[in-house]
Amino acid sequence: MLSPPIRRSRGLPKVAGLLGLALVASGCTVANSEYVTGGGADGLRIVLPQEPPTLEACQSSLTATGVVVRSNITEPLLERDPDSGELEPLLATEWEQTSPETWTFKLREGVTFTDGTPFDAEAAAFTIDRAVNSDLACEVEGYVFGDTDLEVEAVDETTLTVTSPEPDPILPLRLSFVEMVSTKTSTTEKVREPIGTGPYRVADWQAGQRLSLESNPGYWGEVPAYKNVNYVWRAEGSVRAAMVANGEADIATSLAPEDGAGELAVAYANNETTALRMQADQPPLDDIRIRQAVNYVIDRKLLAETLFEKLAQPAGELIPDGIVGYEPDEQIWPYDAARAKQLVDEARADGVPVDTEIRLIGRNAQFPRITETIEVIQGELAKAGLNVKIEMMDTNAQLEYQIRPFPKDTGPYLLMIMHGNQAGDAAFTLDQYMLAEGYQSSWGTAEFDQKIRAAEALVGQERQDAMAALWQYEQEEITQYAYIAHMSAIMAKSPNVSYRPNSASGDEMRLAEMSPVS
Amino acid sequence: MSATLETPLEAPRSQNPKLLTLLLKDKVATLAALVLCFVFLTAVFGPMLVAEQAREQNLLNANAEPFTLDGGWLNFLGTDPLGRSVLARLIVASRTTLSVAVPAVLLSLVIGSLIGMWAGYHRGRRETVVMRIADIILSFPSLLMAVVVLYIFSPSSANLVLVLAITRIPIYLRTARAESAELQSRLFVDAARTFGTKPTAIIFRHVLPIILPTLLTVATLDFCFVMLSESSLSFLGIGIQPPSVSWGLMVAQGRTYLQTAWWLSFFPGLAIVITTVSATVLASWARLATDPAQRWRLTLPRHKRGRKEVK
Amino acid sequence: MSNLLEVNDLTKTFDVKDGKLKALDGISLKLGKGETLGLVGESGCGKSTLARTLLMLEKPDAGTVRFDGTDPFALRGKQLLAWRRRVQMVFQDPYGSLNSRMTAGQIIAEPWKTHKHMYANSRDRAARVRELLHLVGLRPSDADRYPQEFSGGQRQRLGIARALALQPDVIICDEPVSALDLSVQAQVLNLLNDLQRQLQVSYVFISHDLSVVRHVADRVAVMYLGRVVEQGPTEAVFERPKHPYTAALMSAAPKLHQADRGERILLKGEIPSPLNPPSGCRFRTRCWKATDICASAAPPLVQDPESKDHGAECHHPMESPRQLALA
Amino acid sequence: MTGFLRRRAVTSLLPLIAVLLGVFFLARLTGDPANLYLPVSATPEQRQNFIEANGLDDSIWVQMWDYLGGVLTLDFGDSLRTGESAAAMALRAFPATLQLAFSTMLIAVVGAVVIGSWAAYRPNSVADRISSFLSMTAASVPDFWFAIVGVWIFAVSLGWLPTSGVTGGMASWVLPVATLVIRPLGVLTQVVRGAMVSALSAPYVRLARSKGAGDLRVVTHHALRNAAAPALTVAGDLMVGLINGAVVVETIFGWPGIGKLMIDSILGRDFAVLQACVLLTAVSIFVLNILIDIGYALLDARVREKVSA
Repeated sequence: MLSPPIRRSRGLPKVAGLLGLALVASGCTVANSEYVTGGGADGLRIVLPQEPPTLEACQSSLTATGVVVRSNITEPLLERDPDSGELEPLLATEWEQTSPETWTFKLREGVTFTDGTPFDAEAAAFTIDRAVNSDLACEVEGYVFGDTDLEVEAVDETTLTVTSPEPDPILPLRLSFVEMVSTKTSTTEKVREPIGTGPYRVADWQAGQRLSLESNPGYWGEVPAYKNVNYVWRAEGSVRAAMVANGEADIATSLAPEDGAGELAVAYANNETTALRMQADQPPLDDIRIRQAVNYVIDRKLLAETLFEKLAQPAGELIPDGIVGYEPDEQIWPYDAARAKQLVDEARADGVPVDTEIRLIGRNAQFPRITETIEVIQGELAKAGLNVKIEMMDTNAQLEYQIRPFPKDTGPYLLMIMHGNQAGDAAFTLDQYMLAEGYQSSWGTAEFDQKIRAAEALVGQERQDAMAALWQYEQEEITQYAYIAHMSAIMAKSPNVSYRPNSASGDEMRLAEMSPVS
Repeated sequence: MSATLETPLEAPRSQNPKLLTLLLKDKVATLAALVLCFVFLTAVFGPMLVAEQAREQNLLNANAEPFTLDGGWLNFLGTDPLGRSVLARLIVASRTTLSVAVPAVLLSLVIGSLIGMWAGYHRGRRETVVMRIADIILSFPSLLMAVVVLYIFSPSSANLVLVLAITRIPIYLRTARAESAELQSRLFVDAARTFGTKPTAIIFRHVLPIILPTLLTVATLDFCFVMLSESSLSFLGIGIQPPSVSWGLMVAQGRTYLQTAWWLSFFPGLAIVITTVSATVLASWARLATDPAQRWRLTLPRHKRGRKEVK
Repeated sequence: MSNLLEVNDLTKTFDVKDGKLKALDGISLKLGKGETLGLVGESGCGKSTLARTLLMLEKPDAGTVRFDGTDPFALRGKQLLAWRRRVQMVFQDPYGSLNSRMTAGQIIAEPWKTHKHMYANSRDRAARVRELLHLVGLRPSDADRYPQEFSGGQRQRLGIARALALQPDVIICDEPVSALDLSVQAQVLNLLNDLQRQLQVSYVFISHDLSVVRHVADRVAVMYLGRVVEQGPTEAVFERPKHPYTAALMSAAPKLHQADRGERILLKGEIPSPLNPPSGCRFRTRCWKATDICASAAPPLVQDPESKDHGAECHHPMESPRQLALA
Repeated sequence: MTGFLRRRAVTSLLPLIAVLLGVFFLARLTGDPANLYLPVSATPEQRQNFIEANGLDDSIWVQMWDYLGGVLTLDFGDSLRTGESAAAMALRAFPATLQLAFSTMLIAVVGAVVIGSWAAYRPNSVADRISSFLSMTAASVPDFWFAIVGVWIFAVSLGWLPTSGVTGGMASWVLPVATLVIRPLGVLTQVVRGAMVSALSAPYVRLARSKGAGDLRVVTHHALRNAAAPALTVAGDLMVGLINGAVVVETIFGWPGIGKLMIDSILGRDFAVLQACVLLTAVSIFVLNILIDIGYALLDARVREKVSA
């Protein structure tokens, strides 16, 4: 559906000839065989876009790290089912809220880390302390807990209590991000290879080349189907796709529609939502009419159908289906270029400096066709009468604009963001992106903050309804964002592997769910 | 003693018409010159005609196949993922491409050659210092320089020119220095010294004209290199920024579509190839044509040219 | 005849990889107006260095140069430029000394680009170029041609025309005909002689070819390993060489008349390295008359009794032409 | 020779320090890496801790002195990204790049000499024109284009080669080397051809021919040596480019070389690793330049011998 394998073109024979010449010159032709990303019959080969910088478990909120570590090398106390959204027991067998601030966890017995140390309440307390309360500045702390410190206590070998300063209805969900590590792990610095309880352990890491995992012989649960797993990394999407097509890898992640995976491509909704964040404190973006105009010029339907090849859904909120707080009847901003122009003209008539240059900032390779998307938006904004300049940045540069403290004297800018709520609850999104002082929010109102806080304190259906109602309010009263689309991801999968990707696969690819097709 | 014969002496002035006739005798070089003229004219006037069409998006007609007139003649070379005319974009891109490549090459050519000639002519410590500076620039990762310059200043064409020019200066510096060091020991340079000619004047009168053809050959090769570097910067996301468009950017952006829409990167790539091949052909012709000792070769039919010299 | 050029005790040493090379070791010469000084010696004896020093292409370590009473090395700016105009050079290699990218006219006119005052406008210059071409025996229409379109002799004429462009008082000719065919050599030498008569210009004429020197020079200086070992009026030196080295050179030179040929003196060995010249008399290692004293003391200047302007530095000067024949 | 080497080593020291300092300052102009390495929630205190822990709070001059002091004791600092020693990372990546660069250059030089001489031997023959046109074309096509097309043709469609990686034995070298070799081969072929054409018409070669030296002998013994000097210059410059990172090819083929490491550390604001990489490549480029100069001297001596003989 995505693309035919290869189309012979007029340009190709010439190139083929040249390359052939070079080939003959170097005197090697080798029959297609096992070129080894590893493995053999009971091995699985996965190609990622980048090498994990580290496998430190408390950094597994980093996509590149988490996709390898989470639930493969290490495991949390409990995990969220990406389909149902329910929390399911893992290293904890049961849990309950024993007081408004305190949750008590019953831990699984007979589990040991791969270094032989037993997993018990002591170890769980150690891990949570290390990840959340220490000075390590772990990613998981920032992403999941903010600046909240937790009080952890090992009551007995299998009982653990965790107390938060304020009542926290979703504390177990938060704790599902803390991957348990052995008590022998350093508390003063991050480690490169974690010792966990998962179905796999690190066998061999040849930095720059490949990472091999082997199954954990002492694993407490079901033995996974593949004994060995090899990860390699290639930055170029078409090469990743080619590796699966060529039988050098079994699974390739983060592909674009045009990468040429052909029939091997599997698309799946991945929890990510794209949006433009408007720096609403900077003129002319401080005028709501301009922010509305930005919203009017984005033809979300057309983008989803053409540029995103029907793999994305137009969005009216920052979280997708399946997350607590999702509003199923999304209000999609209609495309109305004339209205946008009219709004800009009105603002100009009122003395708003609409001719100020507005920067449209994107991050290179953040999602497939981001440059094209940004070019479309720039073109439409220009037609509406705004002066918009595209700036594509590398990650570090773009993060300076995305995360507080924002750089000073930037002038007005529109920032392309992509948010993936890995946690399953809108609270994470709201705290970061909606609160007036949120780490990734440029602006808000006290009233909106109050509504957010109130919704977050609720539980159950009330929580869902209160949160879902916030999105329309944001669109109408705040208009900090122009939501664009709920995205999908594409992976290429060899027909020899049985695996069904889910919305969490991009962040947590469970090897135990994969098996050979027999 | 005072013979006054009326013979025209303005030899250099009478050379230009001669060059043109020489050029017309060489079909390949003429073709190359025509192609270059065409490219330059396109770069100058093309954008006036099709700037609007190059911007015009039509997502419903994205990645349309080339070689059909169904979408109008502008879509004859297909459309890009935003449904813009590849042909119109090629035309608009020619200006950006040349306005980056030509100044970058000229800047590095002028600066590198001047310093190189100066160092080679004077030799000694000046030469050593200059060569070590060339080493510094050469061993400095141009990519880092690009990232830094484009980070601190915005990635505009001017800054791109700056980065590319700086990284290419050592090439001319080394070439010019080597040749100039050799030339400064020649007898006709000594002769000029005996007239009391100043070093600068000698460099411009005797050194420059002789090494200019070599430098120009290097420059045409570099012209190609600069376009490719610009493309590589785009590959890494720090080149020309859309909605501006250059051939290099088109190739880089189109590469991901090589299997589904080969025309996106093929045509701009072809434009780069044709332009640089033409420049190279013309440069090697000019090298012969401006060298009085070699010019006679151009008056021979092409297939005989080489034979004569090896017999 | 007053001396236009006087050189006293000129010394020039080069730093080379393996030590110090004494290219000039106490050279003293003089040249009168309208006179030709022949400078003879084997290659590597320092002739060219001397020429380059006289043209201020090299700076001497010690010794003085007096040109018309002034030291050119002390000159700066305009005065230096004015001096440059008065001393010109004709090079050995008529190929390398002409820039092959310039036409004959441009080459001849080149000096005026530096000495701008000499001709006010391009028409005057063009006229003067034609004159000069005519003067050296080329056609005015040759101005548009490139050096490689000329024969070797014609090129050397171009070189001479260029040297004449500044109307110099002295032209230093560094082996001006050695690269030419014999028949052409004579033409060029005659041209030089004619020009000297017409223009009263002085020549320093460097050559390893004695017959050529005899043909053009009024006085001759013989160089060996950076030092003038014998000098005097041409006839005196050729008739009665005092230094065994001069005698050996003479015997090696081809003679025009069969009868003039004496026995050839074959010098033994190579020229010693100038890096490490022999002590005492520098010629002693190859001299058949050498005795112990030659190794210990520098040879004295011996005057020719028949010509007081003719002398040689030798412990055992040649007595007479007869002795030459006997040796 | 040893004197020359010593002098070059000494005169190269200052430029190396200049390169090091240049990278040091330039890298720090690309922004504070805190955002990349700290969680979004990082408090001002955590930011301060991070900055202090990495010595980024000192004045840039103090940082510079610390760094230079470290370099003198061969301590290049640790990577922000991986926590490993920066020097170890750079040294691990460098051989991969060197192997790639040397094999590329070897093929390019041999190929260019053969094709260039052959073309120059009969200038403007059909063979000459074809090889000239191909070499010009080859020199002007972007390498990533060749790489991606090559992967699809030779790995996917034909199945002859692995797409990428270094673990496939000899076969995995073919595509990266073939991609890299195209431009140097094209450029060098043109240089060799040009130099050979003029060398073959030089007087002493004509002399050798007139003395009855065989064609092959003339080419190999006389002309080629003379043509070697310009080829050496260009090959040196191309080699510098290869050592300084075949970034694009390394990125596409997942080749764990210094170019990839450099771009990753630039994008990751991993200053210590970047500095180690640059110093390593700079040193090798300086060594390369010295080798080239020695090559010139040798060539020069031989050419002179030939001419005078």
